[in-house]
Amino acid sequence: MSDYILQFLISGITVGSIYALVGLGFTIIYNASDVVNFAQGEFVMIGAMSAVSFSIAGIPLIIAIIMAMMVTVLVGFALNQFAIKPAKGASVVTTIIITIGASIFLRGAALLIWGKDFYSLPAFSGEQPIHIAGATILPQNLWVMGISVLLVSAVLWFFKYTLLGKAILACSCNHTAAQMVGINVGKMMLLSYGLSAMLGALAGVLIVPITFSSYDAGIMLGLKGFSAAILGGIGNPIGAIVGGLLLGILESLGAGFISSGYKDAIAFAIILFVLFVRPSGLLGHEHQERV
Amino acid sequence: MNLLRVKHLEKSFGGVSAISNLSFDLPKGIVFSVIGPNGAGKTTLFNMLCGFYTPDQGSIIFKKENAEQNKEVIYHSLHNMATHQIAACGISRSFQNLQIFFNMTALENVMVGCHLQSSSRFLPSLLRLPSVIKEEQRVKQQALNALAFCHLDHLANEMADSLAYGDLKRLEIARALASKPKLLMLDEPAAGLNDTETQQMSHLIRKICDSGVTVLLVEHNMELVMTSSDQILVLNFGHLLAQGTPDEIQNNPVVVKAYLGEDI
Amino acid sequence: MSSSLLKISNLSSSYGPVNVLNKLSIEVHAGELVALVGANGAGKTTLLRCISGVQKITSGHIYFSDKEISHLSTDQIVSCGISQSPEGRQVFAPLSVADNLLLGAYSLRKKTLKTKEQQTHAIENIYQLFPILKEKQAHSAGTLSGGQQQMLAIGRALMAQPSLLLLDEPSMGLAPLLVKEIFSIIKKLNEQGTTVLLVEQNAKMALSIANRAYVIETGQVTLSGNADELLGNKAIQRAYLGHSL
Amino acid sequence: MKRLSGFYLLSLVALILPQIFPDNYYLTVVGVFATLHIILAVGLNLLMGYCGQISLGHAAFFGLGAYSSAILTTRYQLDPWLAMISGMVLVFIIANLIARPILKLKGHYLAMATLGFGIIVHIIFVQTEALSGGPDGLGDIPTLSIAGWAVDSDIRWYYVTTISALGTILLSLNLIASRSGRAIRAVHGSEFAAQMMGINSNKTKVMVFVFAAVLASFAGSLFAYQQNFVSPDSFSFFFSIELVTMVVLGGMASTYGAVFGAILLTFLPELLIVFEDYEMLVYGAILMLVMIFMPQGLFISLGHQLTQLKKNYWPNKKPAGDQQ
Amino acid sequence: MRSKIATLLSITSLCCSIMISSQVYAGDTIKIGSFLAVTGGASFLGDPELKTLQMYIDKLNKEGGVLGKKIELVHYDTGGNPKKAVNFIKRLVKKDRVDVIIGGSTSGTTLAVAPLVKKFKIPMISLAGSIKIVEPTQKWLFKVPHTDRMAAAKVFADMQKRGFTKVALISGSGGFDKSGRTQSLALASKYNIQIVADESYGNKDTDMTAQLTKIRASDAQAILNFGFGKAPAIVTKNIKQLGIKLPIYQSHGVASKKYIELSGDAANGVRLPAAAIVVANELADNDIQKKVTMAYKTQYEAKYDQVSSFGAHAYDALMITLKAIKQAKGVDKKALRTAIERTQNYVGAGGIFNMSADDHMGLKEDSFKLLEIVDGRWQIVN
Repeated sequence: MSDYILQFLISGITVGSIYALVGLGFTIIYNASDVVNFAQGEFVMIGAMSAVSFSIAGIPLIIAIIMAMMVTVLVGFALNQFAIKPAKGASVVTTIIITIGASIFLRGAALLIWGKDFYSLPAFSGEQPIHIAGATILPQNLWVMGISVLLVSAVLWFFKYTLLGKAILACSCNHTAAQMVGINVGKMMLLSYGLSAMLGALAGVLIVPITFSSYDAGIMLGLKGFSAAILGGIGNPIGAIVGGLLLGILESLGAGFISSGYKDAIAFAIILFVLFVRPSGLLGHEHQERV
Repeated sequence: MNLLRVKHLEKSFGGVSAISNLSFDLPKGIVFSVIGPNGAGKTTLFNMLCGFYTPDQGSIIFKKENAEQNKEVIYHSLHNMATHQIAACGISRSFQNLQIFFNMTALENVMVGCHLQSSSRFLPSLLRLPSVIKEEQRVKQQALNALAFCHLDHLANEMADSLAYGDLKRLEIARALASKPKLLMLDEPAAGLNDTETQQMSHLIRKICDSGVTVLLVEHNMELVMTSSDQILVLNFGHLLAQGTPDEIQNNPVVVKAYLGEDI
Repeated sequence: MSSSLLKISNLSSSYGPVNVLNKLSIEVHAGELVALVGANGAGKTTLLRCISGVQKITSGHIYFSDKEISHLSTDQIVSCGISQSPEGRQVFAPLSVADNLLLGAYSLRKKTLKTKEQQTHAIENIYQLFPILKEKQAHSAGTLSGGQQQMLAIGRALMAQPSLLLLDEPSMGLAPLLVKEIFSIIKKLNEQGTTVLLVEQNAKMALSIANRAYVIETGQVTLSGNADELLGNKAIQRAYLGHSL
Repeated sequence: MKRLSGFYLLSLVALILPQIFPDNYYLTVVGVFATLHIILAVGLNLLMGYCGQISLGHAAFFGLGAYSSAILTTRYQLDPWLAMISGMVLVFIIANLIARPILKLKGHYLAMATLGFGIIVHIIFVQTEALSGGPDGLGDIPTLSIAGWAVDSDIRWYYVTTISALGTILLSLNLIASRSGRAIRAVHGSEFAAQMMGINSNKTKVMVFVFAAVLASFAGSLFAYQQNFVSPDSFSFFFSIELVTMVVLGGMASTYGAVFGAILLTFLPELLIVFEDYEMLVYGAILMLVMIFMPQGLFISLGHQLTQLKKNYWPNKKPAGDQQ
Repeated sequence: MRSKIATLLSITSLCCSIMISSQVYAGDTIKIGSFLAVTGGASFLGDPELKTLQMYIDKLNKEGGVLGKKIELVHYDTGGNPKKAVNFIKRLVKKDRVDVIIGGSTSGTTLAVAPLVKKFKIPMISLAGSIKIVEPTQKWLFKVPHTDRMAAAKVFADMQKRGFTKVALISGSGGFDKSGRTQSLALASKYNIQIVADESYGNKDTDMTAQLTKIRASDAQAILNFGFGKAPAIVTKNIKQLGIKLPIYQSHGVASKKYIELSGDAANGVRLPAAAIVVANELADNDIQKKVTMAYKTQYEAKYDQVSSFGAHAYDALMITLKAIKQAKGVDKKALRTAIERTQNYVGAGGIFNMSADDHMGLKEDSFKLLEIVDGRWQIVN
């Protein structure tokens, strides 16, 4: 029984790490611009697909990954510049439709570029499973978890210890005051989109050896990442990570112990329940309205 | 004859006290102003009176029945009632930051104010039964009257978002009046108005009071407060600083100090 | 006229449908402490927001050191040497006190506050002015009391080493004792050479430390002169408490 | 009656068109979908456009209606009309149960909760194979008949769904111009001010939510009878998004806007077929461009432009006329 | 305000009427309609199917067409969505007035349009797998691919031969997967096999170890996975990751090179039933299907990438249709339908077809080959 649970946890944490990374991407953009970017999953897909393409073209893996990140960051910049910025001040629903439009557009573009096939990268360091206390894990899973931890730490470090990170945070908590200390808010927005896209791209590169990728792989990941961000409390980076891991573990335990067919339903039912009890997510702050 | 009674009211936000041990009586049929420097707790008091905030301590008692039935005076505690229930008791208000329904015409805004004065329900409305049509006409007339009372009848069919600021201020009052309140709370009705508009507002407040509605006023424009009020209550740091007629308040050294500060 | 550090002529601005400033003109000379007094809603805060470039102006001009800054963006204006402690403090609540101060010097990150040492030194200077902030440097700004937040907001504005400091209602919501402390610090800053434009509701207090003052009512200057002269002026009381009956 | 002049015109056009173009594919096949979408979009618009509460799970109620009809008629041989009403009652109950906790949420949290609800319902459709037929769907659903008149041809379906859609539009127009409708809009305009006017905002939101859900269930039943077949794919999260897009693209808080959006988004894919592989690209670009440049929605923005044009046109004309 | 709305509405209706184009009646071409899942989750079916149809129709037209008439292909992409399929059938019949229909790619889209096919009385050959399409037989509906029941039978027969009695089943949530699962559950006892675990996953899931952990804990002797797309590859990899040493069986849903490519080493030893086309090269020279499969393979691969069994279904459907047209000497729908029903001894890429009034598929179980993946290549198991 205990090795059951360990195995479920391993699988839950692997999947959850990805959700957390995507959720973190949502959070960064939300903080910078109050926009929930439904094209976040497309960043993951573009990152994965371009890494595969570069790799197939014979570019060494590590350089291919860096190039894929750069491509995705450019897409992030473009999204901010051409879709979000011109629509400044639009209502929540309108921005939701805009980002959904953007995600369909990007998916359409990916379809033209890469076709409908599935693509994969070789695992970074072989496929020989590692045994831990009756459970097994693939080296790539360790890569996913390890790099996720690294990335999350790097993002948290960036926000906590660099002036630039602090400046972005300052923008997210008070636009006016941030302007008044001389921060160029528009530039910070652009940076946030780039950062978020980069995170997505890395997530994509990490998982493509395990889960493969195709032009429409972003939908599900975007959806789960959004759920993670909301579950944790949107706007809180730690919340997104907690939400992502929790969602991954819930799915895996649900599949393991209750019913694999209903596992997504179980996960969403729990999210609903959490929201009913805590309307601003697990770690979110309740906003006091002013009249 | 008191309309509203506030007893030992307390409210704090995150450990910072906004209102502390506040008690006062609000007599019926007058214009009663609450003044005080910024952050004195005026808006917090308003928000508790209309149920947006729940007090930490104390009670707010509102006399529900008409004075004619004063054989037996029934007070209604507002404590812990939902805002719409409080509204149903006969309290209405305007807002410091405009809370106009910008997605409607001026007339429709005021017709919303008639919500409590009408009773058509969901299903009959869908089918627009004759009873609904009849009531619609009555409500429309009532709303037009309220608009006329506030000199807005010529703008009845304009969309609210195309109205001038001064008109919107009066539109809020017309909307509040349409619900036929016994107590009307006005939160900074003259803020952002020019001199002439402020004058008109002053007249309007008097007219409302003369029509039998008790007015509770929060206002920064002292000119307006001093000329329109019957009684003034001064708050400072959530405490009651003074209470009296405009004359008394203006010459109260404590009040003067609270407003102008003191020399170092 | 060339001696004026800040010159505002015929400035108008509106907030949504409301005209808040109406062809207002004021002037601040280098080294002065000028107070803007007036009742709530007179347009004082809007004026400061216009100077900082946060608020759009509808007409008029703002000159700083003889250079027109009306069309610059806020970060450019800050780089010119104007910094503001905004109304209601507006500290970055989740960030620590030290980070708030550090961000205050954001405009100097590529100039005089490039290195860690320079930054620490600048922050130490602020701590000398407000020792309580040093004690609380690791706390997040949101947990500070109102007075401490006010000091932090002023300190943050000072970090930009401005040639003109804009202070918006530094006494708002503070207990009398604290108000005195804050004002004495403002006085000290001015004596050390910082030009200050102070917006205050607490007229007596403001006038007692200012060199000159403008009384603002409904978006226009209704009275101006030396602070001492205005202090005894009945008109001020009238602006605040209405006409005597 | 002036209030309904647009409605009468619309009805006239809708009912005359098939006389001119009988048995036309776009009218009687795509048109039927458009009218079903109108019912859904008009209902959703009451909730989203007028009441300001987003729902990314509306397809669930559409599906519940469709499956109720499908299951009750095929597995339990219930009369189609009875099955339709049973579906609406079921949806009424479910919507009432979930509306209270869900509508306490705001903004993106509300979006998440409705989305989650939609996905859960969709999974149930897929998984309860014994009842729903699973992903393969459920076929051989009987068609409706109205007093012996079987609705068994495209043109007949066109009339049935068109009249249903017109009815829905009429209900929506009536509601909006009534006490309840004003309460709904007031909650959107300013929830607190609405409460201050004595409106129970929670109850109002629940009412609209339930009404929109029951309308969706009604449309779902029609859909099941018209297709004679249901499968979970038609009620996925993508369809919920499509419905939201109809409302927003057409123009929020306008019944005609929702109608316009529904028609447009039903025909758009038919027209974009010519783009083949580029279809998705073009569709996404259209969505983005419309929302960026006409955040009010096409119908309302175009309306403004028309009035502007008219304003520019008339002033020149009138003085000229006077001179003559 | 109101008149503005009125203006807008009239413009809308005007647009509608402009769109309503006049319809062309063409007497000198044969119109074949098709609706395939060229995009979406099932695009790996629809894409080669469409390519095959286009390629052969082009070729035929160059060679002079059929009965002296050119063939015109009218195709719509369903994206695998049944609602769209219903629409497209109506469009094909009413607007395009096609003579015969080939499609759809998935069972869901096929079953959705079945009532309409009956109503419109138009012959249609489906390219989808579910047994429900031809059982019970519907007058106008045919199909060419092997059924999921045949696949399950082929797999179980092999299991029985190897002496397995306890089998773990894992399947996806799509129509193909679910239908395969149902058939497997129904057939197992016939082969003395007990299903000891019955797990499922979402087709877009990225990890199935939780389900497989449960299977590992069961006393199964073999694992059968019914699914298509990328998920079976993930299942295969996950099985290896968990160190499960049980023999793996897949369905014909993964009979493509892509599966081997995605699964890598983990695919070695996996067995699955598949059409002869997949192993055309390996077929014995005297195999009756050798010629036709090699011809199709060469044709297809000259123009596109790797051949798959799905494109081959389209090939079979097209050839059966053309034969029937020739036999019926035209495109009279009734005659055409009867001709299709009388297809006998047609040697296709998928097997040898012998249709009849109560068999609208015409394939026997032996038309499936059992394959094993050895060193990343297909090998026929005898």
